[in-house]
Amino acid sequence: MTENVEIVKGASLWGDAWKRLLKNKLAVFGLIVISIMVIAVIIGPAIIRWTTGFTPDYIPSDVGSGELVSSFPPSMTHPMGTDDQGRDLLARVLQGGRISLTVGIISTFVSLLVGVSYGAIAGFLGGRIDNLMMRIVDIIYAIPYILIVIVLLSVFGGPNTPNWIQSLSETFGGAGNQGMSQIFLLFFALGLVSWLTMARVVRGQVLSLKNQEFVLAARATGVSSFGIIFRHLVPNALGPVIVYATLTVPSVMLTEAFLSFLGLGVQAPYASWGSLASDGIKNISIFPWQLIFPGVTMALTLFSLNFLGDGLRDALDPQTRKF
Amino acid sequence: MTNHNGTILTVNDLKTYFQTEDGIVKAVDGISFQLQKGETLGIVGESGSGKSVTNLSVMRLIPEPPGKIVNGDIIFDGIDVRELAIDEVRKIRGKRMAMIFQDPMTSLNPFLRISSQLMEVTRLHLGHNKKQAYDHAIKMLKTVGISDAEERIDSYPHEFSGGMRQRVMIAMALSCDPELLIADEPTTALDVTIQAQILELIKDLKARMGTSVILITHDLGVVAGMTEKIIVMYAGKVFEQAPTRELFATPANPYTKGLLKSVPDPAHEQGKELYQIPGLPPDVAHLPPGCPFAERCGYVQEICRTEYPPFIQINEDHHSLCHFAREVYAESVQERQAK
Amino acid sequence: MLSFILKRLFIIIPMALLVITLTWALIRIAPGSFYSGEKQLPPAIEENIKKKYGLDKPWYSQYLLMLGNVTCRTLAEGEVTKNGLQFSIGQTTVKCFDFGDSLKYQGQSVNEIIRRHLPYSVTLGILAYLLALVIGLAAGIIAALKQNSPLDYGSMALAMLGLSLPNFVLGPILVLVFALGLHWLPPARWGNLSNVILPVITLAAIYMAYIARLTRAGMLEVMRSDYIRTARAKGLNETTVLLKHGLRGGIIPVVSFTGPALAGLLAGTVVVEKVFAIPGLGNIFIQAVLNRDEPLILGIVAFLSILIMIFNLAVDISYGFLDPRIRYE
Amino acid sequence: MSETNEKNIISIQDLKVHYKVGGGLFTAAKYVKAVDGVTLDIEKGETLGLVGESGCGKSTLGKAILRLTEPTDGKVFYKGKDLAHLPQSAMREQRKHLQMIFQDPYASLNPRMTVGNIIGEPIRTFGLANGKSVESKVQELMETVGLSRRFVKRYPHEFSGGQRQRIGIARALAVDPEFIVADEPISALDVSIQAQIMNLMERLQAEKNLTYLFISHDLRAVRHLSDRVAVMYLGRIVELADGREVYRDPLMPYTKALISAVPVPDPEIEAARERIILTGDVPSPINPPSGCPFHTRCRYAIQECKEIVPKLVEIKPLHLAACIRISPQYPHIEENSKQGLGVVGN
Repeated sequence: MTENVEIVKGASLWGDAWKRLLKNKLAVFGLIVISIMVIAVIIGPAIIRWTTGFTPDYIPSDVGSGELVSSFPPSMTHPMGTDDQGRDLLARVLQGGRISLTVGIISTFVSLLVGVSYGAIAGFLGGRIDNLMMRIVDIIYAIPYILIVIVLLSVFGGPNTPNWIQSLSETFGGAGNQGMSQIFLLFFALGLVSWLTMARVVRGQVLSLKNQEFVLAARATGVSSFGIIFRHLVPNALGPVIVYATLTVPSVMLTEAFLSFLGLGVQAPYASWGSLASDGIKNISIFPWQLIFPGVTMALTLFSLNFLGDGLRDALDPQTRKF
Repeated sequence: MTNHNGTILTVNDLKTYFQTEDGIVKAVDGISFQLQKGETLGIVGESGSGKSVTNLSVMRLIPEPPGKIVNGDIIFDGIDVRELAIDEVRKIRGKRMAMIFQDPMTSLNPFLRISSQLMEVTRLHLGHNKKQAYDHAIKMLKTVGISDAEERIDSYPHEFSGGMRQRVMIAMALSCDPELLIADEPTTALDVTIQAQILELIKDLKARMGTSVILITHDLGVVAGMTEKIIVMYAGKVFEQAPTRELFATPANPYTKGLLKSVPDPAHEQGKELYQIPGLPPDVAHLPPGCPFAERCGYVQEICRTEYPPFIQINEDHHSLCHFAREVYAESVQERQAK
Repeated sequence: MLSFILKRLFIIIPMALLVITLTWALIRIAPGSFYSGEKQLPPAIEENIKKKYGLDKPWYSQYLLMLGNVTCRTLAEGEVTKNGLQFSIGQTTVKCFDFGDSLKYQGQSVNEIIRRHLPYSVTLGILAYLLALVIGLAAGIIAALKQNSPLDYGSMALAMLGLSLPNFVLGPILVLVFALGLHWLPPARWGNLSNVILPVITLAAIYMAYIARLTRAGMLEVMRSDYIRTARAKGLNETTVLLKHGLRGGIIPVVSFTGPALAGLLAGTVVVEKVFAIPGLGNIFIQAVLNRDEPLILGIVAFLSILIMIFNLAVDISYGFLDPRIRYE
Repeated sequence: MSETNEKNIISIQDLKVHYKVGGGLFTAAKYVKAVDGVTLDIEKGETLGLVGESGCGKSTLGKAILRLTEPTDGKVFYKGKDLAHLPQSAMREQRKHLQMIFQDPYASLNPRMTVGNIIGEPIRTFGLANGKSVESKVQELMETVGLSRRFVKRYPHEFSGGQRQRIGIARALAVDPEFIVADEPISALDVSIQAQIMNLMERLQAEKNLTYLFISHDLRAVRHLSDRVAVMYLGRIVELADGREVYRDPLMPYTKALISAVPVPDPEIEAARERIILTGDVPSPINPPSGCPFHTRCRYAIQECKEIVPKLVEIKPLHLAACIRISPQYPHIEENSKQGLGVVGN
């Protein structure tokens, strides 16, 4: 054999999983919907502003504040109708999507960063340290996590907002922007509790992986603990982690909606899908479009995310590989 | 040695295929054999050769989909099992033909007591009431050599060792005094000393009850002392079929010859290189057009790669799937005489 | 088994104390306090309030006092208290589990408030979980049995919808259809059985969906195992195979889901209580948090966390009954 | 039996591995005595076979030698250094010389790494080569074990069991070790592949002057590959001798039963021979029997067997066994019961 041999490229398990995912029609549907949704909320508000001049918090001058009913049903100018104040609902739904999706993404990011490392360290070290670390998680678990978020939001919200969140929100939303700092607080509070389950999932994975022979083999060939965690354990735990992450997004979005419903989440003039839907509920029998459009948009997104997560689970699960 | 008082099972040109991501896998592709009453048949083959699928097909236990019996007859004591409605098959399963599986650790239900798992068979098939079934279960456990059966019958499987669990499996299979017992790798998961116990037990029970047995294994040593005739399978096909003594003495197939030679012989001196069959078992989803063994065969000729080999009859009950079966046989006979 | 239960019950005590401590710390760390609200109080009045509630003492003695009240402490000579559990050992009187009076609802003790409002939430929660269990299990088993059939896809799509529809949207829609539209059921408030139906369905929807999916996945997993093949080889019919041999192993994931589900149910009742105007503990808690009603927050958090820990213990014990392999470990 | 003996590459002295199971606030801890006092020398260049049934501690012993399981007690000398008491960092340095081949070719390869990375990892870890030369060394190793170098970028799941085992062997060879523990390297493979792997191991031993500890429950394979054979039962070595000798004249009743239990692929022999069928199961290592661990299943057991823990002593030249009924060390065991063993045995 010569030195210049033709190297056969291998199909990695990720590549295989991707192929299987593409065969799953529902998962592909989910993937497409999510992609469209992400693109829409990124460029949508700018397009609407450019074509119609509407912004999510813009109250047109032709609807005076004195009028009792100022909500218009869907029409050519307002495809989703308007809200109580006469604001264009499409613009608000798109704007709300930015916040709802960001909440989901940030919390997932936190849970990936904190949860994965916390769980991997606990699982790898094992013994007393593992026991201690997991008891801490248990204790935080013991308080229903929604309660922690509520306490955090109400106790640290309003005038009590910590300075660093204040300054963070001012960087993004301009000076003295109270609504924006509430949103950042929401991000922070949700992120703070969203890693707990991820930590458990990863720890469980690492516990079962670290007794596998390939980890023993790595030790036998002299690989350091650092190398074992990052070259052997984490890449093999990534399957469940990715699946879990895609399922965290819908659950966190639901939590945000729930908090907005309680009046603890996003507040006017800002909007999220949750806050829009909960505003819509108040007038459900008179102005049903106020609930239907944000509600359907949110449900469709969650639906797609759930399907995508499910499809990923199937694609990454070796069980489905056998005939 | 064999009591030729009738045929219990006839399998004729059985084909069982599986639909997979890779395309159709012909797990069993045309196997035929006959089993006489009281006889023991050994089916030998490596993993994926189709030996287990053959017997799951006989029991109609192939998961469908993805599997399907696409061709062939399975005649059990005059009944065409393949044509039978599934409810009728259930009346035969566990009663007239029973099965023992490879892994006694996973084949017993971990959530149910041994007693309950034993009793449900006789209550279903023999119409026992609770008391009868319980007494029968104790009797069966004693038959398979569990001496303190009365105390242990209400245990859960995890409280038993592997060997004991396999005994329970055998007791369960023999509860209704079946005419046919299929033992699918019954000792592969067990230690050698326990394997010897279980094999001895099967031999003994067979002698006492006159059951016909199909013994599936990958270990040629296991079938040597247990069976009257042997089928060697490779890539879903029958490669060789012969009475046990004849197959070991004068194999007529290069694959069988290779298998026999590659087992280390303790009597030989250490250090001598072992005979090895080169290459790898074929991917059953993508079989070559000719002989599936051609790539690994020492006797290979051009014809083997292009033409599917014939199933050549050497003598009355000796068949071999090979273009050169007669030549290989003649060579074996010579070697035998040289010894 | 008994030692396991005792051990776990024993662990609940320090864990509950830790939860209480964390909650207390969280409230105290936050800037401001319950009396400050929006406006600045005159210093003299603030002094008085601080004295009345013992806020002028150093933080650790406040903490220890709180801890003593919440757990057990001996009463001083002549001290009378109306709350908590009291009993005498010889000369000394011991008082336990006293969370004090609510700051918002003047004159009402925390224990009394919890006692009054808890039954609503618990009734809702238990009914909803039972409903979710019955329908979820049935749907999951049927879907697993008829894998890849329209029945399977249909029930799983419905389950997915249940996971995607926020309950504060589902609730009003149900009210709109069944109460305001069809007039079959009352739209809100607590009363007889017909009042309970809509809130219970609203609360149960998401758990139904979870349970159905977990059951289906668990059953499919179990039905692949070797002992199911053994059961079939015995000639048992499919129903017996499924229910006698498959179900026990198949529903273990559902049992482990019960712990997190209960925590979620308690939070979920907040929404349902609000939508259907039911005077449960959920809304009291939200109000308490918004008002920074420290005794009430501590009382409810302590109570709920202990409840959840006991439920989790019950779940672990029931594992043992489901799976004999766990029992002896 | 001293650490300075030039002949021995590994010298094990009274090695014990006890695991704790259970034990908490209310339950007493139990100990699994997986390896319970093993003393053994492995000579340079030889293959020492280690046989025994599952749970007898043979794998644990192999792992304890390489410190993949922490020994509870005892010493393991390699070139004068006691591996059992080396600090972790120093032990990692020694792994250059001491390697392992694993049982399960499916579980022992990281499914997320390419073959090139799996074989290259130890080379990079010890800095034995860098950059391009790692790659060429990997390809060289692949060819050594009979794999095409074209597959260097493939993932383990694209290979069959036998090929995977070759990858595992290449990984072990990557650091040019002197001593390899082969832990059941063929038991997960198909019959026709077992011979291939055994031949490969023998060839590599000759080419690279390797020393093997070959662990297996397959007596035929052990006999074929090994110069000397050690038989293990419940954490102890009960017989040790030249491979041929163990087969021709097993001294221990257990070894006799073990040899007799192995089925021979020859119907004539099978029909003719009388098997020794052991009754009962291997006792639990949590609660091993008193005295000789084998006495519960031994047909020659006498009262003293329940009381005296037999030592492994030389019965014949270079043939050691642990049985009071044949050992000269126990003169108070009556003479006729000693002879009885030779007569009754097959």
